[in-house]
Amino acid sequence: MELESISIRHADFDVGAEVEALSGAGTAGAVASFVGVVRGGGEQRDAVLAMTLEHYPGMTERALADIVVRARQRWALGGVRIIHRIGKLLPGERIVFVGVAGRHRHEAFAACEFIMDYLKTQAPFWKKEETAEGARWVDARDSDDAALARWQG
Amino acid sequence: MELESISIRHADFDVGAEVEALSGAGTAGAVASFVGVVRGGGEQRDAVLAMTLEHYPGMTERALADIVVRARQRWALGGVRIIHRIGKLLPGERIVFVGVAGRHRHEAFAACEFIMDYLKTQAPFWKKEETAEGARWVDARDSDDAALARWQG
Amino acid sequence: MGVRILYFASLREALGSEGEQLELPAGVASVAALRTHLLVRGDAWLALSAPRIRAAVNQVLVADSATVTDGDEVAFFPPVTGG
Amino acid sequence: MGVRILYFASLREALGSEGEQLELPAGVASVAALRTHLLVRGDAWLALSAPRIRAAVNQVLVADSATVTDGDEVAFFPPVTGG
Repeated sequence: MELESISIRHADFDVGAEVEALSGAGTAGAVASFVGVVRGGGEQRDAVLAMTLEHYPGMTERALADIVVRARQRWALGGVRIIHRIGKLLPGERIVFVGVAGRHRHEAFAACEFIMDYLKTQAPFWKKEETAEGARWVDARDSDDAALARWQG
Repeated sequence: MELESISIRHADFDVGAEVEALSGAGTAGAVASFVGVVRGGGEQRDAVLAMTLEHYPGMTERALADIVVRARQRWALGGVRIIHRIGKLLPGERIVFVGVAGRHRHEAFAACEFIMDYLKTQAPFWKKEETAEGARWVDARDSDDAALARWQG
Repeated sequence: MGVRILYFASLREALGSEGEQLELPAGVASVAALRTHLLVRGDAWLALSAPRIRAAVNQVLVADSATVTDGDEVAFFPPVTGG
Repeated sequence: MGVRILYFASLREALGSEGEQLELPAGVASVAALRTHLLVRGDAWLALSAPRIRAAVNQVLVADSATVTDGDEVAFFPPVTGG
């Protein structure tokens, strides 16, 4: 099994197959993973009807690879797998998968959250939401910067 | 979708289907999950050849339900799903699944790790390992008590 | 009074018993007293006195000072190792 | 010297451009100088001066003081919102 996989793509992914790939070698006792999903489907006038993800080809892959390097400098990890979808996505659709294998659960959890916090603030993706009132670019959130700062203290 | 599912069983589980059940409603933006796997398959004389999981029927379900209640007192969560296998398992086989859906990733991560930390120290399961040198009951680890203490400070 | 007692994992193996239905004499009304009551059965039962052996009454973890009353289910077991 | 410039997301829409190949006069040798150089094109280009607009040189996030040299790829974009 390849120790690392970073994939930017339109197509959906199979969470079970990703986790299986991370645990398959039998040396990792712990696999922590995260799946981000398009929220929406509410009744409000500004409910999200669809979302379009744009990215910066080339830099995205570099940024994600760099984030994994940083994670490996902090924790002894097994496999790491990252998938981020681009293009148009509907409410309920998966956007992102981050899975981390480790010998112990605390390392796997910490590294998975670390990668998500860096991805949210460092990887060049941008979301545009479509609503009944029109389209709007999603604003960056201060809470994401605060989450990142936890690792930099 | 049922908001909560706690299952103790011999049969394996489908990680993809579990995560799908947690994200299906489309209101949760974040699903954090954990899969524990039987380590082993090494070359050492004391490498684990198989593991048998015993539990205390009735108390196990109560303890897990109580852990979920505690998690919901701390964080606003969507669905929570816990599966723990019992009986004989081989290296590489999945033992446990904990999945938590939330509106935001930090809640989902924290609650998932909280539930694992409590499960490890409060839910009545016991592991017995088979090696080429014989069978032995697994000792509780101080690091698990330390992990639990983080939430009780 | 009568209680149902259960033993698990390494303790079950050490005692050679999964559990028993037991009539307790007056005065044996706490987990601590029940341990002492069982210990006099012989050397194998010393396993029950190890401080790491935990107790649950009616499927809830308790301290040794916990009360035991008629009809209770009392379980003894080593520290848990699931997950 | 020549640089390749890229614009993304809301900035791309505000400028009506995905990017351009540009010959820079002598003296325009930093990200800050490049911003100023582009700003004089007109009101629409004020979008580029917002402090929240970030820059990357050769696909690495940089501060405004970063050097720009011949052949560089310089990208401008708003704060990222992936994940």
